[in-house]
Parts: sequence; C-alpha cells; structure tokens
Amino acid sequence: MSAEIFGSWIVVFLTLCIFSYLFDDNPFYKAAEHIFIGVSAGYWAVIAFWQQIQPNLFGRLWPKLEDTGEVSVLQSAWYSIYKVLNFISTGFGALDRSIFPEGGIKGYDEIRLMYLIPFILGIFMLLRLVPKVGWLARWAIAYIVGMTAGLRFYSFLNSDILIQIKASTIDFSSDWGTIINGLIVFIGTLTGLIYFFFSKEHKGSFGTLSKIGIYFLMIKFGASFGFAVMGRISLLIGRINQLKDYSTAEYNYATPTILVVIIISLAIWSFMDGGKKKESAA
Amino acid sequence: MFLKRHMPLFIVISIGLLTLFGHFINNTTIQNFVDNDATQWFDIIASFAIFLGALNMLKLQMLKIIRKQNNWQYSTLAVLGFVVAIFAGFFYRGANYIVVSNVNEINLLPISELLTDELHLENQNTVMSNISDAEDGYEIPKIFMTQSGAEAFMEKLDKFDVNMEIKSKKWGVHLQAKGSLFSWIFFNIFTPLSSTMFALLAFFVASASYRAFRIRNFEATLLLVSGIILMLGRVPIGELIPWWVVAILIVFGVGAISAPWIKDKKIFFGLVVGGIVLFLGVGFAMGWNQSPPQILLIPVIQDWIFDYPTTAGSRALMIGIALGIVATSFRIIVGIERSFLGE
Amino acid sequence: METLKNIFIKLGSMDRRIIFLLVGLSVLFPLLKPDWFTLPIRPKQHSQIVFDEINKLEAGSKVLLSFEYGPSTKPEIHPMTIALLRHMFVKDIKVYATALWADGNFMSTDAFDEVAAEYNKKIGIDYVNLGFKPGGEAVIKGIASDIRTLYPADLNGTSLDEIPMMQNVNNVEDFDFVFSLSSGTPGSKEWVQYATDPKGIPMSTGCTSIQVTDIVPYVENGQIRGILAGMPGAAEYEELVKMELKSMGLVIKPGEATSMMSAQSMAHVVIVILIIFGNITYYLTRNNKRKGSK
Amino acid sequence: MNKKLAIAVILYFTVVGLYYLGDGSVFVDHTTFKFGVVALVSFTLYYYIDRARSGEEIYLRPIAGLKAIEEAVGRATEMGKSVLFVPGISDMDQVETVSGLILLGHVAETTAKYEAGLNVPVSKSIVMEAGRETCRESYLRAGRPDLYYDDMVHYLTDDQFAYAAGVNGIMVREKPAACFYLGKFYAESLILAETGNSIGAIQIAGTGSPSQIPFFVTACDYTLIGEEFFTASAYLSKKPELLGSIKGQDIVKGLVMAAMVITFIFHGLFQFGWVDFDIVTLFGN
Repeated sequence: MSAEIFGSWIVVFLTLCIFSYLFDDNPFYKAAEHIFIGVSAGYWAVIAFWQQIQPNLFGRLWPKLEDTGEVSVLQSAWYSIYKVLNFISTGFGALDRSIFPEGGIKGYDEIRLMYLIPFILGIFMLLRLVPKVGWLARWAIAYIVGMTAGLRFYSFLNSDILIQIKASTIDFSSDWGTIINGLIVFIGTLTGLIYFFFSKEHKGSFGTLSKIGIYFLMIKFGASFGFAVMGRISLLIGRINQLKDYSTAEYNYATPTILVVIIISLAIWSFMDGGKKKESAA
Repeated sequence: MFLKRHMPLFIVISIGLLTLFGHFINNTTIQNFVDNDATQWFDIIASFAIFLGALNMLKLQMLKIIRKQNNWQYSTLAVLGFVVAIFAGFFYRGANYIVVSNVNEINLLPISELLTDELHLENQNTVMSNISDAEDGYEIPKIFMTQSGAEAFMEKLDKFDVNMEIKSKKWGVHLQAKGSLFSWIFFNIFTPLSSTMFALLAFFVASASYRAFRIRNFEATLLLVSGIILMLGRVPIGELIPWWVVAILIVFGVGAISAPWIKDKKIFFGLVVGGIVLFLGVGFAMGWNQSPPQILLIPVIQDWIFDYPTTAGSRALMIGIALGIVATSFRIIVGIERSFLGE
Repeated sequence: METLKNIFIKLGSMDRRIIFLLVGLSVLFPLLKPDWFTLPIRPKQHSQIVFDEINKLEAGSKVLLSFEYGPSTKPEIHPMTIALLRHMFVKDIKVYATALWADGNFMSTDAFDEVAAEYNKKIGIDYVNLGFKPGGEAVIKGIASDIRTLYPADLNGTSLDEIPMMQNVNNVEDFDFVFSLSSGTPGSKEWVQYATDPKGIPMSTGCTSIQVTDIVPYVENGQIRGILAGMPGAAEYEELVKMELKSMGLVIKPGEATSMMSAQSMAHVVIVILIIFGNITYYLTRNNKRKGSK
Repeated sequence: MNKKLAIAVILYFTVVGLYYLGDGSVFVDHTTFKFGVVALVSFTLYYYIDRARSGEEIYLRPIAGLKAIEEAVGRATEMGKSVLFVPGISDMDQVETVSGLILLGHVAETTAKYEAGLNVPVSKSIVMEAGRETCRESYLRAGRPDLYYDDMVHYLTDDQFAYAAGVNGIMVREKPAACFYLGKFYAESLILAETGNSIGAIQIAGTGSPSQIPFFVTACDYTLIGEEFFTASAYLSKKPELLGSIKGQDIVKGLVMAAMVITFIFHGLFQFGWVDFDIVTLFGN
C-alpha cells in the first residue's frame, strides 16, 4: 500500500501549497501552480484525444462493423486508410496497437463519412502552425461561431424567453398569500426588465420603475452571494476534512508533518525575503 | 482572397442559418445535424485545437527556461507535469489486472477470503459467487500500476494452483480504471490542486463580503440584508436566532430606510428606540417566546426571499441575458458582427 | 468612547489575512471538536418536497440518477447521493445511473460500492451504472430518444440486452423519475430543457449552492420538483431519511453532511459578524473621509 | 419610413403564412407559433438595423463601465504597467465568449493607441486563435501593427482552476494596472476579482453568467450586468447598424413584456371561465 501512502503525502503537500497562497505569493504556491498548469494541460489533451477524437471521430469513420461475410471493394479501400493510420500511429510498426484496434473501433455500427468535415476542419486548426496556410483555421472558427449563433438563438429564445413568459401566469384558485407573492414575482420581473432598456432615458416614472427593478436584482444578487458563501464554505470543510483524515498514524501523520515543514520554510523565506522588499501585498 | 476573407463569412452565415432554421425543417438528416452532429463537430474540432494550445504553453515555458527569465525554475515543473501526463495518457497505461481461471471448488473459500482481506472488499460472499460464476476467468478487482506489482500479487495466489494471466486494460479505458497511472495522477495531483483552488474561494468570499457589504445606499443595503438572511437562514443555526433579535433588526432596517426623510437626529433616535420598546412589549405580552409569529423567524423569511423576490430578479436577469444572446447571435448570423474573423 | 472608536477604526483596516485566519479557524474547530457544537437540523420545504416525491414512488419504480459532479464539488453533492441511494434502496426502487461529467464515473462507482453492500443490492438487478458519455446536451437528448444506441453497454462492458433490469427500458419515458445531481453545465437546466419537460417526466435536483438561484425559476414553475440546496440540503435529506428509516425500525450511521453542519454554521456566523463589524467601522470612518474605502 | 414598416409587416405575414401552409409537411408539425416568434424577432431587429443605416439618430443611455475602459488603459500607460484581459473559461460555443472577444478588439485598439502592454491569457485554444485574429486586426486599425505579437494572446490550460491559478500568478507577479474580465465565468470569477483587488488594479467586468455577477459587483470597480454586457460591443463600435440592433433589442424586450402581461391577463380570464381559450397552450413545450 505504499503507493497509497505516497499519494496521501502528495495530496497533503499540494493542498497546503495552494493554501499557503493565503499568506502571500511564495515558492510553494508557485511550484504548485506550475505543476497544476502543466499536468492539467496534459490531462485535458489526453482526455480530448481518448474521449473525443478516438471514439467519436475515428469511431464513426472506421467503426467495427458486424461481419456479414462480404466486404465491398470501396469498403476495403476505405479501411486500408485505417490500416495506414494504424501503421503510422504505432511508430511504423515499432509500438503496440493502441489508437486503432484490429478491424475498427467498437461503438457505432455504420460508417458516417459526414464526419470527414470536422476531421478536415480540425486539421485546418492545426495548420495554424504552418504560417503559409494558417488562415485556413478561420474556416474552423467560422463554423463554430456560426453554429453557436444559430443554436443559441433558438434555444435561448425558446427556453429562457418563451417558457418564462408562459411562467408569468398565476394560479388564481390558490390562497391570497400565494396570489400576492405571485404578483410580486410578476411585477419584479417586469420592472427588472425595464432596468435593461437602453434606448430610453431612465427618468420620471420610467426611472422609478427601473429603480424598483434594480432593487429586485440586488436582492437576487444578495441571495446568490449568500448561497455562494454557503457552497464555498462546504468545499473548504471538505478539504479540511481530508487533511484531517490524513493526519492519522495510518498515513504516518502526513498533515501535521508537512504543515510544520511548510510553516517553518515560509517563516524562513519571509524573513530572508522581507529585507528585500518592504511592500507586501495590501 | 475569396478563400481567406469571404469564405469564412459565408460559412458563418450559412451554418448560422442552417442551425437556426434546421429546427423547423421536417427532415431527419437536418434535424439530426442540428440536434447532435453540430455540437459533436464542435467538440471534435476543439479536441484537435487543444494540442495547439498545449504547444503554445510549452513553447512559452521553454522560452522562459532558455532565457532564464524570472521564476524560470518553476517553468521546468510545468513542462515536467505536462510530459508526465502525456506519458501516462499515450505511452504507459499502467493498468494491469489479473485474471484467475480454473479455480478448484475446494480453493474457492480460501481464495475469496484472501482476496477480501488483501483488497479490503466489502462482501466475501459476492466475491465467491463472482468467482464461481465467471465463465472466462475471474478478473481480480484491482489495477496494478506495474507489471512487477501484479506478479508480486500473483505469488500470493500461487499456492492454490490456479491459472493466472496478467492483462492490461484497453487503451482509452485505462484513463478511467481506478489504480492506473493516469488515474493516480488524477486523484493525487489534479484533484487536490483543483479542489483546493476551489476551496480558496471560501476565504475570498469572506474578505470580499467584509469589504463590500457596506450600507452605502439603499441598493447596497438590500444586497447585504438578503445576503445575510440567506447565510443565516440556510444553516441550522438560523433556527436558534430568537424572534426579538429579528424584531430589533426590522426596526433598524425601517429606520435606515426612513433616515433620509427625518432630519432631526433626536427625533430619529427617539422613534427607533420607541419602536423597539413597543415591538418587544407587544411580543412579551402576546407570549411570542413560546410561539413567535412566522414572519419573525429567519428560516421563514429566508424561504420567502428565496422563493419570490429572488425568482423575480433571476427571471428578469435571465430574460435580459437571453435577449442579449439572441440579438448578438442575430448580428453574427446576418454578418454585421465579425471582428473575431480578423476583418 | 473615543478610544473605543479608535480601536474599531484600527481593527477595520486589518489585513485580509486576519479574516482568512478567522474563517479557517471557524471551520477547523467544529471539525476537530464536533461534540462541542451540536445543532438540530430541521428540513426546509424544498427538501421535504424532494423527499415526498421519492417516498411516494412504489417498490420497483425506475429512477434515473444522473451524476454531474466530480471530486471538486464532492463535499456538497456526494452526501446527497449517499442519502438518496439509501432511501431508494430501502424502498426497493431500481436505480439507473448515468454521468454527464467524466469524473462522474468515479463518484457513481464510489457511491454504489458504499451503499449497495449495506442493503445487499446487486448490480444488474437492483441498480445499473451506465457510465459517462461525452456530449453534454446531446447525451440528454439521446437518453430522451433512445438509450440503446447511445449506450451499447454499461460501465463494466455488459451489453444492455444481458442486463435484466434494462428490459423494456428504451428512453427517458420508461422512467418514473429523473434525479439530477448537478454541479454545473451540463446539468439540471439541460435535463429540464431537453428531456423531462418535453416528455413530461417528473424530476428533482440536488445541486451546489451556487446554482440554486439560477435553478429556482424552474422550481417555482414546477418544472423541477423541489431542490436539495448544497450541503445543508444534503444534511436535511439525511435527516429525513434517518427519520423514515427509524419509523421502519432501521438504524443508519449519521450522514456525512449532518456532521459538518456545525462547521458550516460557525463559518456563516463568523462571516456575518465580520460584515456587521465592517459596517460599524465604515460608519465611524465615513465622516472622517468622504471618499469611502475601496 | 412608414412605407418600410408596412412592407416589413406584409412580408412578415406572408412568410409566416407560407410557413403555416407547410406546417406538418415541409416543416415540423405544430411549429408555426415558434417559427412566427423567431421570424418576429428577426424582422424587428432587422427593421431597426435598417432604419439606423438610413441615418436615424438613436439615443442610448450611458453605461458607466464602458467609459471607464479607456480611462483604465490610460492609467495603466501612465503607470508603465500592462493591461490584463481575461475572456472567461468557455470556448467559442458560448455567445458570451464571442461577445468578450469583440470587446477584446476594442480594448486592444485602445492599448495600441496608448502603447500599453496587453496580456491575454486564455483557456481554450480556439479562443486563442480567434483572439489573435481580433488583436492583430485592432492593432492594424490603430496603425500600430509593429506593437502586435502573437503571444500577447497565449494559452495556459483548459482546466478551470489551473487556469485561475495561472492568471492569479500573472496578476501577483506582473501587477497589471487594469484588469478586464469579459466573457463567460464560473467559480473562478471571485478568485480573479479578489486577487485583482488585492494588487490595486482597476477592474472592469462583464458577464452573462447570472451566478457570478454578484461577485463582480462586489469586487470590481465597474460591472456590465447581464444584457449590458452583450450590448457593450455595439455601444463601443458606434456603427449605426449595431446601434440600430440595440434599439431593435429594446423593442423585442417591450414585446416580451407585453406578451407577459397578455399571457397573465388571458390566463387569468381563462381560469375564471370568461375566456374559452387557454393562451398557455400556445407555448407548447
């Protein structure tokens, strides 16, 4: 179980490194920050490849088809590209098969040549590294922005406007309290929207209404803030709880040991560094 | 020139129109494209692009090291971290497992006992039934990062005279197999770093609220009051706040709102104190200590704020944002907003 | 009086590191000495609605449980998952798990490992874990229209046709209830928009505190039935499940969220006191300099 | 002017009428209402864009945060410090990010004019590419292509909190005098805003993420709230067609409010049994 204990020491060390930022920017935080950037960039690159490109792109272009006995010429020609790709990916036969398993990638049951388009656009993106044809990346960006605009136009109009208009009704068969509260929501929503009018001066009664709208927005912001406090504190509790778990003999007293080491080093560091610059963070 | 300048705009407009009106056209291919493929294509393009970004990051960190800029030592850690993650993702799976087959009936119990003990499993009976049910060998539920680790474990089972084989999780699956090198990095480096960064927010949220929650004007007061009531009303301690504290706070609140209209300070203080005395007097006389009215309970007030004014504010904000998004999308689709294409 | 005022003003300009320290201690103490601070937990209306919705499901009902959180928000959501699973397993409800976030897989396997053994529930018969599929909204749409093309097999690679409890389960309409354990996008909002609202399936959500005000319009409309809000919501649900089990003669160990409520309460109180304190110093210094502090 | 309006109205009803004929065959069943709404919004926006193009003056109320952009860049120049621009952690599939990049164009033009340094760390590669296109163009437009270099827009990492940690590091060590947070933000918003506050930078934020606005409001000097953020680029560009679209947006907002009131009243009447038609059924799901 040494991997686990080693792991727990790393966890505690990195956790405390990040917490040390609360004191000031310091070598521990800098180290943790850089490790974090490096590891996470690699992490997401790996995930992007194995969870998107391999299954969803290659898996659709060259799926493992059910063996029907007959294979058309076109199909075998298409799969010979697959074999070439495999040959390249294995370092020209030097490494084990990894990205392209024998016969195709499991998951989908038909070849979808339409996915050649994102494949090509993805490669255009990478062509940015070649100065002469780097402009091709614009095509990919253009696709993405166009898609975003079209999809969001419809989905926001539908779910965040139409459905909310529909929700502005009140059930008049309920008790007075509910009806009054419903009216408050109705008026609050309308006045809140008035605040967002841009092409009209907020003066007179229009200004008063927009003021009331701001009040509703402020209550919402306050509530969000309160909830945020709640959530962040919960997460802190979670972290401290893990540190507490790792402070037992089972983990060779990881937390107290590392805590003391970091505090002492920080004290020495700030003592040595303190002479150099007097302007500490305000 | 056409391909460089006009083609992108053409793509934006045509894809924009297609994804917008595709919702309405009665054609499965188009519907499928709008519902699924369009975003999947984006995911694929974005996945290719990640490598572009990673190279840029590496380049800048390397330059820092080569030029010995400030803090260059730390940049080596970034490069190293990146290399290790890539290594675990593409070159070294570290996801070995052992398959046991040909288990004799007599050995079933001792083997499952040993496995339950060694691997801290919950239920010995499930292990036993799993071993006897397995048709092409039982997969021991543990991932070994190294080949030698697996071999060492096999030695423990040697005495039972069973067939054992070391296998490796498939490429791609190894990322999620708990115990592989990649998942070790995820749990022991990535997770503590990101959840601690997240937890730092607890401190920042405290210092931000200390600094910013000031009664500067009426708006700020509303922000503060609704924030505080939420904070107190959501947790168990909110139940313990007695009604008279709330009553006094309400009087203060009314006082704060009416302060601008009452010029004379003496009258103002008189009114506030009088209000408090009146409120408390009525309260004690009515026996509110036993059953205070709902409106003086923090959790009830909190629920009301959360259910009604907050909903109103959220809805107005939501509709406003949606309108902004719709209008921006429209400007993009008709091609009058295009600076991101470098025009 | 003047000295008191000066003390306040001096303290008012305190280094933010002192605030950090106070907040840290307010969390640390109750965790180290839990016996010193015990508080009663009283469930709020929205938690009660969630509980009632689950409680009124009959034995054998099918519930889709979607995991949309990872290790970074585990403290808030995971206790809900555990309490929910306990509740559903005790009531013999069949649980179908999916994940919209990649890390959700770790969370779901953790939760099932812990709770299934307690109630002697078997994979494939009482619960199934379909695992993560990338695609966000597209996955929700896929579950809404056809699960089998999206998920040929479950997380362990068992084909869906071989799983007894997957019989006659083809899309979201075959479920009696959907529960989203959500910590961001894609999450509860997408479930409402793309699956439960169009198909008319009841759903509830347990989400991180920060999301609550964004989701509350849907809750008010009845598109989502009740909401478990953050760690306190989890604690309330734990309490409700504990009472329910007690009435059935079962005893469970106290939930994780419940044990942390005192730390949570302390921290909130400390922050509120800080805010009040800040306002006193603000009031005192306001007359001195009209600029106001930044 | 009224002739144009009349043409637009006739055209609108023709289009929707044609659609109604195709409802269920060429078009998806029972979608005429939704199509009508999409078309109405589009026509309204286009009508006002067109009016603005033909030279109509449009009043826009001032937004404090926008005026402050130039001021902040100016201050950074005076202090000899750089300007930090954070376009959020989302990719280009969010309209917020696109809006943020359009604003980056304006900020970059200002930094080019003032010769202030600009630092744009991003967390998505596509945003990096689009950001570079935007900045290059802005520096060209400001007549200072010599000051532009690709790595002013640089990638850190895709991960939310690693990115936040990295930007934090940049802030603490380089101490920019002005920080802009314009885009889609999640939990990292407060990490950035608090750190920015602690180094004493002028901070201007804008986002469409409802749950993050309160943090920006409390920790930043200026915040563009919700819809304000999306209109900011049009404000700054001063191009008539973009300004016209804001006017159109306001009219759509008015229509939304009117629709709310009508729905409210008619649904009430329906409940009391005074009207047979339940208006809510129109909206479908």
